[in-house]
Amino acid sequence: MIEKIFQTEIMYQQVLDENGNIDEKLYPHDLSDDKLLKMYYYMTLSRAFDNKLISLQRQGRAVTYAPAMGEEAVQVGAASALRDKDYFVPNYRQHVIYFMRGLPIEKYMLSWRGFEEGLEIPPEVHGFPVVVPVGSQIPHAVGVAYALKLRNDGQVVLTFVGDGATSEGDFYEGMNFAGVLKVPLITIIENNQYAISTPRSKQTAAKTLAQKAVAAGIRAIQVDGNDVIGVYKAVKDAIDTIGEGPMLIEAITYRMAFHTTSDNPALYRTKEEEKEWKRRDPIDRMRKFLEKKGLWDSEKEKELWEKHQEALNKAVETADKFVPDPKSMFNVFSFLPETLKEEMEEYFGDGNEG
Amino acid sequence: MIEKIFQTEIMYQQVLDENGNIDEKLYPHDLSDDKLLKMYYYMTLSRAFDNKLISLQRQGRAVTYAPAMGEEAVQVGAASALRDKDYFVPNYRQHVIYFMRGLPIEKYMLSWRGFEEGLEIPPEVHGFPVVVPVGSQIPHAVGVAYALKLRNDGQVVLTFVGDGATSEGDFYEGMNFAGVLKVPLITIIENNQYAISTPRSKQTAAKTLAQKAVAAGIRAIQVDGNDVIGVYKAVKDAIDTIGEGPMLIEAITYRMAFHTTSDNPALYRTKEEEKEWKRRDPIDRMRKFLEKKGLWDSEKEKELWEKHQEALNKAVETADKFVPDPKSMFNVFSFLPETLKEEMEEYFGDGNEG
Amino acid sequence: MGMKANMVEALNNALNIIMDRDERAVILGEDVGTEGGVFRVTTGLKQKYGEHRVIDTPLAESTIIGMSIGLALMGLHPFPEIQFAGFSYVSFNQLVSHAARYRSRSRSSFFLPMVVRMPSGGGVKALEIHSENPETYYAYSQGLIILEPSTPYDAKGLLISASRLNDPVIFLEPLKLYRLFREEIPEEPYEVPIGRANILRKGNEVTIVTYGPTVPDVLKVVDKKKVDAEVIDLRSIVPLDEKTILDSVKKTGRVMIVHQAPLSFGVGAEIAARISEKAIYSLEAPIVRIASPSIPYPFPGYEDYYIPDERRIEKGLDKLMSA
Amino acid sequence: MGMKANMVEALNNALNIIMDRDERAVILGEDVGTEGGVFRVTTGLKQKYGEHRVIDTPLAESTIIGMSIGLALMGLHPFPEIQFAGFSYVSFNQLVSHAARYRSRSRSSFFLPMVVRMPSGGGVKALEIHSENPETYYAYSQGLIILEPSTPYDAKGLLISASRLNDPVIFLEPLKLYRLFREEIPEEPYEVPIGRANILRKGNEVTIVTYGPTVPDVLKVVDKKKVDAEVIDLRSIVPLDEKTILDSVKKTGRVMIVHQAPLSFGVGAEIAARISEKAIYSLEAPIVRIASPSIPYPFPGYEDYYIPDERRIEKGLDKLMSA
Ligand SMILES: Cc1ncc(C[n+]2csc(CCOP(=O)(O)OP(=O)(O)O)c2C)c(N)n1
Ligand SMILES: Cc1ncc(C[n+]2csc(CCOP(=O)(O)OP(=O)(O)O)c2C)c(N)n1
Ligand SMILES: [Mg+2]
Ligand SMILES: [Mg+2]
Repeated sequence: MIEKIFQTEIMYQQVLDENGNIDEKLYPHDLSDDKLLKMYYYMTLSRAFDNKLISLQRQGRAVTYAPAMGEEAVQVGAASALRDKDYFVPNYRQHVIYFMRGLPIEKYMLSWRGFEEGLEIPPEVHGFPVVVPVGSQIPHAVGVAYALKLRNDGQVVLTFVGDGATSEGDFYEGMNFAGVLKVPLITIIENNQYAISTPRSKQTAAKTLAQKAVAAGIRAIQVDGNDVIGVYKAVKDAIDTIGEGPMLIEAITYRMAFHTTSDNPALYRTKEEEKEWKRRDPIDRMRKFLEKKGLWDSEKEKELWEKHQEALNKAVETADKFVPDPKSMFNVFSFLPETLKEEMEEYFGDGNEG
Repeated sequence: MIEKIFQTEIMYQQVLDENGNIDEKLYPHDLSDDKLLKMYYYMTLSRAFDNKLISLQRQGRAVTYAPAMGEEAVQVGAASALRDKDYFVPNYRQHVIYFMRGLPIEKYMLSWRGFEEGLEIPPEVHGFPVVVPVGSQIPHAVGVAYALKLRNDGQVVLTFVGDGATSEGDFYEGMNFAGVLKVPLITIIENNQYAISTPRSKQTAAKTLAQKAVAAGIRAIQVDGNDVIGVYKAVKDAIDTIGEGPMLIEAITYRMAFHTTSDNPALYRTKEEEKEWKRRDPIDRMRKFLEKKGLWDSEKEKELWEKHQEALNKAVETADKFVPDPKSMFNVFSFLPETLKEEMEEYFGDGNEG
Repeated sequence: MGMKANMVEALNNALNIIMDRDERAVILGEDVGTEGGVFRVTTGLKQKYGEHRVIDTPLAESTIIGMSIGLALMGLHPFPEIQFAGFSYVSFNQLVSHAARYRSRSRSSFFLPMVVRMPSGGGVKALEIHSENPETYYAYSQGLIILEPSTPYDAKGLLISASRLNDPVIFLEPLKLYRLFREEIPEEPYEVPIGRANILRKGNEVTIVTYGPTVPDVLKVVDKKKVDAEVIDLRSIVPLDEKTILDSVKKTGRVMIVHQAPLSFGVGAEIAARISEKAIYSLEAPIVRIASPSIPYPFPGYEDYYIPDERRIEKGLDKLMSA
Repeated sequence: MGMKANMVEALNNALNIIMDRDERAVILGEDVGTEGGVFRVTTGLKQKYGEHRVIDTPLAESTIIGMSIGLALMGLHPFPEIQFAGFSYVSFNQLVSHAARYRSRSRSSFFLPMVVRMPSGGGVKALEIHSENPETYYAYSQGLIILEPSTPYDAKGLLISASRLNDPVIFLEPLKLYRLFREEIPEEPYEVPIGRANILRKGNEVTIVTYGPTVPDVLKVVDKKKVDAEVIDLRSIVPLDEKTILDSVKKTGRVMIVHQAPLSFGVGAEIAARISEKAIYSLEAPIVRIASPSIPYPFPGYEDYYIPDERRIEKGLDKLMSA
């Protein structure tokens, strides 16, 4: 006897195409003009922040930095669907979401200047610190989502993971826990085609990354990640139906810049490929749409970038004033153990800087 | 735009049904009577070995032991499809495969009496030691398979993993590596419905465990794991088509005894459930088939068990003679570092046993 | 009110008190619910507090710890159980890269009240990887509290104290002592201070520092030999009660450190180092460490040759006293 | 024939020699192929030896190590690269439960020739978890060889020696020294002995034991202060060259241990313990350990406050010499 006992499929969705035209049937009509403009605002702020941080890093005024260039639609689209009551668990590349949820730029910026103080995130942001070991944030997100499930207030968690990080055990384990515990977790695979130099094709033989959800028995969809409206819709739909269980969303996008300021993409990818994706820049696409809708023009565009510049310059100015407090490093426990106190006193009592 | 970009399905296969009848269309006609009898021999040997070890453990003459009772069809069926040139990477429950591949019972038995010497496995066995941390053998199996791929001699690796262990990161990671490196690896999920007390339903929301292969983009099938012929066929088919890539086989079976001699199943499952599965005992089923085929009778049955008893008693006798050599514990590196030598000399020079 | 309890019962009692008192407390792990854990420490808790608060998880330690971190970030107080200390290695990254540094990473904006319980050490002839002594791994991680009781009384009191901390705690439960003996303990809640060693015997001739599974063996030797020894049971490995150790060494001039963990890079190394930095002028003899040899924990058949037993402790003491 | 090389170039040269000489050698890891590794240690090797022997793996350290174990079991000689030591925590179970004990588990029927390379330690203002000093974790594991060179010369020689062993080796490459300086090294193969410390300066007044990233700082201080110090560069953390240390301490009577790893439970603890057991009567002053504080490695902005610099080494030395 041989019989089929399981079957599944993965859908691909795009709402806003490369020319700025929308698919009317899929368009989420709850999107006000205001909200659209806000999306564009944050997408461009993200780009401006990247440029600022890259330039600071080049001047030795910031540490190694991981830009989000090209991935603004994934991040802004997804976070735009969140309500204040929801939570987000990032990796290290979703800078703009902190800003969207109220963490001041000058504060967050400190973390990329090398100071933990940049990750003093106020509770109302409903967001957590940057996570460096790839994939390891997913189990945290499961725990956060479980806590929300206990609260039973319809809240969700949005988390992000790279295409490369989907190869780590923690990713699979976390998806599996999410499925069996049925927690309100929405996971976005920010598939920017590379894990440093390693292309998506060397990461897995799976045709899509979305299908990794099948292993966990959870829902999944693949979306055009350069389509901010489509990403918004996918996350919004997931929130609206979260009672059905967690959702995995693969967003197809491209890391337009280097992996970090330490990386040299010329070693592993072609200029042609980069150009091809430049053509699909998510910001251009959204601007075209807004222009067609009569919501945008070159005047506004110019003003917007000036406004971003100004905000960023002010943030840098404030951040420049930050004075590190080496004693704060010893803030490891809820109390200061005797032996650690002694180490600290010896260290600072000896006339060390601090 | 919304379109289907991926679809897949999982098939379930059974060749020998609960009444000992076969599905002619699926029956692998390369199976000689001899081979069938050998399968039955090893299935019963496995059962006899379990009984012996459990009794030794109860007498304090063996350590905690994990019986294979009820899972003989999975193990014997799969290993029967292997050629001498192939390799196997077990977890801790596939005792009989060592015997099938030439490791003497009295030798292997030592490992369950608490001595590493039981895992001195001669190279020609093409098998590796028992692995305790669940799932952690899968990456090893990937490495072994990669080495075979480099040899390019058509060899395969057969590995085993429990239903519970499929929740561990190493399992997913290993499947994913196997897929993208396209190594000749056949993985059997020995789904015996429990991970100690935890039922399959609490392990994952996935409808089948076979579908975990979808995350890695590799082939998969689910089989009746109490059907030794079906398991044989699935592995044989996988070997014959290994050029198409690795294969994941979920074998549905039941752990008829306790998890280990330390476990008490009464805490977490019903007698009714146990009885229901007793009815599907893989050994009974195979015996019925052999009887129908005219290859077996009660006389032969009696002789066989006597033979097993004799072999096991002899093995115990030999194993009883084993004298532990505590100095061998210091066999940690290819050489004996000075400081370790000193530790050892101090230890034994002091008149310690050894 | 008192009750006679072995360590498993004492821990179970403590967990009942904690779960009763604080509804933020959540227990999770492999087989902790329906079965009550493979050692039965969580027996009855799922039945009493429900499957939302006593969670039978899938078999994946990294996510058991990682999920606990997420729970703690949300103000819950998770008590994950790792089935055997050796399986915590699978969750090492979550413990070391996250649990140990979430507070410092965020300058205390976030902190992790969580107690990771795990049976630790050998002595019961368990299978490979089931008898690990992981203390140095977690102590070296800087940012984890490491506790290990040696009696039912301490087990209960330390666990309750741990449940009051806003810090990640590695709570090592010596496998060997789970059911070794019963003693009278109060039924009511009580605390055993964290970071404070327990002087089990007062003495003037020699200091013996130990913790966890070797405590009863040390006491037996000391009592048998009638040596005037000060026996210190660490109870907390981090924070280390350096003062109690140094004060004793300054008084006795001789020190032996005993643990089941292997010699090299064991907890004894750090203790010896601190003495050699801060009390060296008091020492009248070389420091003696009695520990398992610097080799992997062997299979159970060789266990008796591996872990320090009364004989080895006695010989160490003789050597120290005659130096 | 000689060549001027920094440590990265010396390692690359060694890998070329190893890959040339032994076709069982295989390199695997994240970005090691096309890109040549994020630090370029494997530059050119994929192009030269092919993608079957220089494998760009998926991003999963546990399976990079686990797969290497499988390769080694089959007679190959894997050289896995972990991109930064901190990410080896994800592979901890494979290293500790398997790599460290496959030989003892099988009484040498199976053994694992493998060299796990990883950049280690900080000093270059890297992001969080990118500056870990993991040596105690692996040293405590009992069964792993732990090497850490401090010069391009030693890096090449130790790596070639490691490639001759039938044992699992953790090869720590101090990130800070990768490109700090160039020196003349032979182009030909040569070996640096494993388990043998290197006496960098002969001296009679004080012994300074160090390894890896702090070696240049120690030398600078010693040379500047013109103290008659014996400077010992461990090179091997396991096996430890105890004899060289003890001989020196017996001669000088004073010892300072310097490492970048945190103080508590660092390698210095084991060294101090061994001295306090075996050379205590030679000591004329308390042992001094100079190390990072017992806290997690901070973000790069605080790094300079954390790692021991020349000033702290100098102060430690002053304290030791005046005791
Ligand atoms: C566990 C772990 N291993 C290695 C690294 C080093 N590393 C940082 S980012 C990165 C690539 C991640 O790729 P991907 O997941 O696709 O995310 P992306 O950076 O492209 O957004 C690597 C290997 C890490 N941070 N964590
Ligand atoms: C990493 C790890 N965690 C926990 C354990 C303890 N343990 C041993 S077997 C087992 C259950 C395994 O269940 P499953 O994978 O279904 O295999 P089975 O024992 O049923 O054959 C557990 C939890 C272990 N051996 N390894
Ligand atoms: Mg990527
Ligand atoms: Mg099972």
